[in-house]
Amino acid sequence: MTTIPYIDMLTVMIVFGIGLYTLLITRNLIKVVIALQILVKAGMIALVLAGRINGQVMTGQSIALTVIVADTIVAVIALALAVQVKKHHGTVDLDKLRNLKG
Amino acid sequence: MLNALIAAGIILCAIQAIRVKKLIAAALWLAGCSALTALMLYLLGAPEIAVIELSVGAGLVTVLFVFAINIIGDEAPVRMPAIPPLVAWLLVILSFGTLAYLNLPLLEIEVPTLVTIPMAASSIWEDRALDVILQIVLIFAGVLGIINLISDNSSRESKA
Amino acid sequence: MASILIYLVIGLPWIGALLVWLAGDKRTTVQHILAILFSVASGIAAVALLFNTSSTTVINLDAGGVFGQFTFVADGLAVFLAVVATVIGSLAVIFSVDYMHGEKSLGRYYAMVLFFIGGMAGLVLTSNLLLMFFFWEITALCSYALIAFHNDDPKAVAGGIKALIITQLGGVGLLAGALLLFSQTGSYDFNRMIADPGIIDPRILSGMAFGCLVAAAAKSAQFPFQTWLPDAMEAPTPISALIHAATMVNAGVYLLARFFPAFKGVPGWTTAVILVGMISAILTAIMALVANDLKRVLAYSTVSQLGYMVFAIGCGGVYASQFHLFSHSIFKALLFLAAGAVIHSVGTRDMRQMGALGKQMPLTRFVFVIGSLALAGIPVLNGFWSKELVLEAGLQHGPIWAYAFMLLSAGLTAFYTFRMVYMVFYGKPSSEKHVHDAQPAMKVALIPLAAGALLSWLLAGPFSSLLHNSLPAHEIHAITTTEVLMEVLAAPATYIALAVVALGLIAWWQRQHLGGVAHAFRWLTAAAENSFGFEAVNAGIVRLTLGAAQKLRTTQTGLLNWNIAGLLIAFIAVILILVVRG
Amino acid sequence: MTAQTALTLLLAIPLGAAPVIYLAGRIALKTRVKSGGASARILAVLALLAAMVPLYYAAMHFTSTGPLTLDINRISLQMDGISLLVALTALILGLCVTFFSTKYMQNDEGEEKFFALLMIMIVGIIGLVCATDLFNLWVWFEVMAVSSYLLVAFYRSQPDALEAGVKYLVQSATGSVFILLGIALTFAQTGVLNLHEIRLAVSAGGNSPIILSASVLMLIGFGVKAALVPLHTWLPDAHSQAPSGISAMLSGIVIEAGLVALLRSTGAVIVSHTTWGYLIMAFGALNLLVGNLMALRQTQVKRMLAYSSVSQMGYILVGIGVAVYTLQPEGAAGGFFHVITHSLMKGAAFLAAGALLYALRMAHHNHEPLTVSDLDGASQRYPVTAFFLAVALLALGGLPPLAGFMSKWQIFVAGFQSGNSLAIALVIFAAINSVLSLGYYAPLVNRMYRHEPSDLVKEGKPISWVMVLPLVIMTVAIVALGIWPPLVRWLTTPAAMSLLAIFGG
Repeated sequence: MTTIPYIDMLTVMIVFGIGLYTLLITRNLIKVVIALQILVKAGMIALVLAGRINGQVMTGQSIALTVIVADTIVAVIALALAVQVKKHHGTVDLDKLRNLKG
Repeated sequence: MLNALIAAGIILCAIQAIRVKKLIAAALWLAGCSALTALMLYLLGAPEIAVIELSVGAGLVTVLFVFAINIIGDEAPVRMPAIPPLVAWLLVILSFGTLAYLNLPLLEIEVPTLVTIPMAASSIWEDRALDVILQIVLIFAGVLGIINLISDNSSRESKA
Repeated sequence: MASILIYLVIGLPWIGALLVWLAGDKRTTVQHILAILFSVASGIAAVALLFNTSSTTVINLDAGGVFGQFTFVADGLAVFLAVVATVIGSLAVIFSVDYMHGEKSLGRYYAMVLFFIGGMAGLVLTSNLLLMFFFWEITALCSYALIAFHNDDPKAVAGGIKALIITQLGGVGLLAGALLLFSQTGSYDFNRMIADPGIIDPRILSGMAFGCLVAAAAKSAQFPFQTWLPDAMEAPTPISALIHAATMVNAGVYLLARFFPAFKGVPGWTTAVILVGMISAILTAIMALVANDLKRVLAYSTVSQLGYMVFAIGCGGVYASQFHLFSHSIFKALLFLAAGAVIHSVGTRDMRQMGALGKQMPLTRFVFVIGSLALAGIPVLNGFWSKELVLEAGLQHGPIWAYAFMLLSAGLTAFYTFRMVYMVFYGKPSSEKHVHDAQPAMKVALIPLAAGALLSWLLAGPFSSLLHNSLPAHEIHAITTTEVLMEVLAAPATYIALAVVALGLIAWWQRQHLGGVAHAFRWLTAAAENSFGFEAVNAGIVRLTLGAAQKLRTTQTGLLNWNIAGLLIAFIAVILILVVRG
Repeated sequence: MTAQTALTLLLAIPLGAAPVIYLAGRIALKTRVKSGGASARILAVLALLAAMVPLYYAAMHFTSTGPLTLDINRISLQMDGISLLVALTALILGLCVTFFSTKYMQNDEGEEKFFALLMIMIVGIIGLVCATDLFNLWVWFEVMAVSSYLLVAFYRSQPDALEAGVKYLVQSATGSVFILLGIALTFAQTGVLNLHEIRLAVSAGGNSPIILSASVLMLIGFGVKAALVPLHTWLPDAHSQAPSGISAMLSGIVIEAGLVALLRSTGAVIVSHTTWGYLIMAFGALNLLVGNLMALRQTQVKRMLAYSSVSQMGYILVGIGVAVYTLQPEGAAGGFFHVITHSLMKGAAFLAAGALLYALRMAHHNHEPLTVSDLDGASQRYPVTAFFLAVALLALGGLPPLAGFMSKWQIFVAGFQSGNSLAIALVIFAAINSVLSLGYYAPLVNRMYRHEPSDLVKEGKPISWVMVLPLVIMTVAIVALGIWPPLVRWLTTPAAMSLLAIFGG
């Protein structure tokens, strides 16, 4: 079982990187929300893995549950905001969503 | 071996979720990513959380995404990314290169084999009861906000 | 007794400020009366304090912790300046009754003036450097608010903000001084340091000394911070008289005089002080030669005269500098108030549009001429005695080249003073407008000041014993008035100076025949009209800051992706720093 | 009242009030269409007033016996100096804001949701500063964040408010994932989540790269909320677009709560406090410079105030950085004093600007931002509000004897006493920045005292006493703290001690 940290830790890092790259590169608000979800997946795996590494699986699990709840709510709010943005700006393109600057 | 496969699957799904042009497809790839994550969590010895992730992450969230995308509609994909991809690559590689490098020692830790899988419920309710209470608060706050965000604006004008 | 009087001197104007403000702008008569009452009462308290001077701490409030003990000392230097602030303050308030008649938001005006008077008294009476800094800032704030009093006028607003920012920048020097004092001695009481400068590390002491010099130069509009004072002339004229001639600008000189015993041993400090005073005196005297705005001429001459005081301190003549400060407060307040009466009745500050006003305003002309003679250093007015003392100190203890420059500016002073008097009161009339002489309340303020300019030198003896008795560290000798007079009259410096002054007068008389000389110095007058480039430097700094601010705004792209990029950049930077440092 | 009951009630009263406020508002709306929000408003004010009682008892317990702990199974909440200070500030500011908003939000649809969310935000802040468990800290942080996302985007029909909300949410959510990863790494390395136990484990384990990366992750994650430059980019948008009461809350206490979370979490995992002190001071310098320069050219009042929050955060960071570096309490006491004064000054500034915005624009159903030139001659029509705004601005500019100067002074003294030449240079830099900030505060004050009012001012609606009362309270506090700073020493000294305890001093 010693290979678990290798693979899982690597997954966490790569998935995190993918999520951040998306946040930097995408111009679509929905994609941004998807990227946030991907980031959270990485965080969740990392937390459960951490619990597993030091033998406290239960703590890791209960933490991950809270994370799921919290980030689902954030995702839902983000989506609701995106819907409103579409309604009032007519687009979800981030490049058009920059009235506030300077 | 199974671990490696699942890991590859998660990464593939994540890449696909950001690469595909159609938003609906992206949401579905995200669901796939979520499902595989659930599987990985199961293998890590967290079956309850895997089930919840499957139902919430792969199920509920995907449904919401589909809903939202339906309302918003697919926009024509824009070719020009907002900031130069080279800069983006550089930033990501630099940040996570250093992070991964710093965390190399983590890989040498021996992970104990799981003998029995204890029931999560006791731990969740007894040890971290405060977190659970706060989940309710979070849900309440979220619901309030969403009601406010999606409720129709027209009533305001009539009142004013 | 002294403690009650100190509370009264500082507290009465502040209470008055509050009451005037509460009275509201609809009851202007009440506002006038309240303002006069409280300022005069405070003046009386200050005069009473003259008979209760001592060098010991009379009030001690414990603010605790890093705020130290709020201490007040009523020594000679402090009380004398408090008297100047409150008495001239009362006269300015009385003058304002006519001058500000019918102005809008009178409440704001009087409240700020009274707040200033209290603040200025506090500034000189406290012996806690932190508290001094508070009062220092209060006076700056009031000065700013009053310069920008007519704040529909963009020039007034700009002048106010300029004054505020420059004096605040100087304030950083005082702040650093206070912080250094506290971190060295654990207390803000500077009297301990003055009594024994050895308790402070010499390097720290040198930091404090130069910090205080920066603060003093900014407050007293000395080189290289002199640019704010001419622009501050947008203030109502009683304010120019009170704040920008007689009181607040003296705070810098006061600071240097106060700390002289502690800092005189710091290498290079006295030379720096002499240089600052000398350059200010000569540069602004030249600028006064070419200015056409009556108040600006007076402002330049204020900077120049303050330069004399700073110079005197650099030469060790604390008594001379304070005595000149005393004379200057009187004659310059007189000049400003008289100029205010002229401006009030003519409606312009441009001297080219005045001329031959003397016939219509005999009283104003009379007092203005007295003030001018004092400014020019003509015997036997108060300015003569004090300026001679300054020059004598310069000749005895200062470098000879500095003395030469000071002499030259004494000549220039005589020149521009007569030019000013001539342009305003004599010569050809340039407008047909009917003008009226000073109004009753204005007269009430002008006449005592004129009397003061004529006679205040008689107080030279009591003044020296006042300083001598309560300022042991300053080593000021108590001498009688006669001794002072004899000393001045016996000194060769006096006759040299008088000769130079006479030369200045002759130059003015013969100005038509000096065309060639004027032509030769054309470049100098051109440079003087451009204020020797200091305005350009100021403007450059402002433009640079604003330009940087404008450039920086592009970093706030408003694009979410860049915001996230900022997050990553910070992450990389911090992690690299930590990895490198280990 | 025992300590435990007091702490429980302190959290439970506003928390329980939230659904009640919402339901009462809805029911009233269903039955009496006109005054839907009235019951919600009154309940919100009452709930916060009621929460003052347990806070009073908690403070009594704290001053007599020291930190009080509330155990909920394995997680415990602890009220130490920092939490007492922040909780008190949050409640007072919250009360002022709630009272102010009863008028400001009147007739806005969704008023009951506004007040319910505000209650949750306040609870989130109090819980956040009391948390002793690393993960629990994150959950409280999310509670505060989620409620604030929605409050920022409360004017959902305003495109700009939505834009601000989106940016705030995405940046903050990204930050919170950073924190999660940091927590995971810490947990993997130490096997415990209690902050104190983590600290013990870390100091026993020495300098581990994993812990180092965890500390940076948490610094960046919480730093987003604490508006460290360059993570501050959400702040000017969110603070300027939120309803004014919320702007006051965000500037006055939310970013400071973020800072407390940052200090608590990183304090447990860092090894070298000197490096960390330098780092915090460096962020302080950046915040000062960027915040001031950016504010200099702003034309919108609320946006300018938002940037000034960035620079004011710099002073707090300088104070705390010095304390972390030297492990001496003075700097932290100054920093926490500035937390209090900043919440009063910036709260008053935002509320006064909000009152003017309401009178000049919103009462005319106009949601355009208030620009600097709109305030020309505001003192003619609104002498009281303009005066309070002027006092708040001058206090922010650091003019004695107002509160802002006193807290800055305490920070400066600590910097000089540290004897470190870098810290001394930083203090001088901060003092010069303070002067620079007058370059944007003073013109605004000037404009309000012009003789010729702008057209907008002439047509302005009167300002209700409900909006003025909180301003009176805050202004009195600003002046009182300026004249007699020792008034809050009983709060700042224990807070500084608690900070040193966090960093192992």
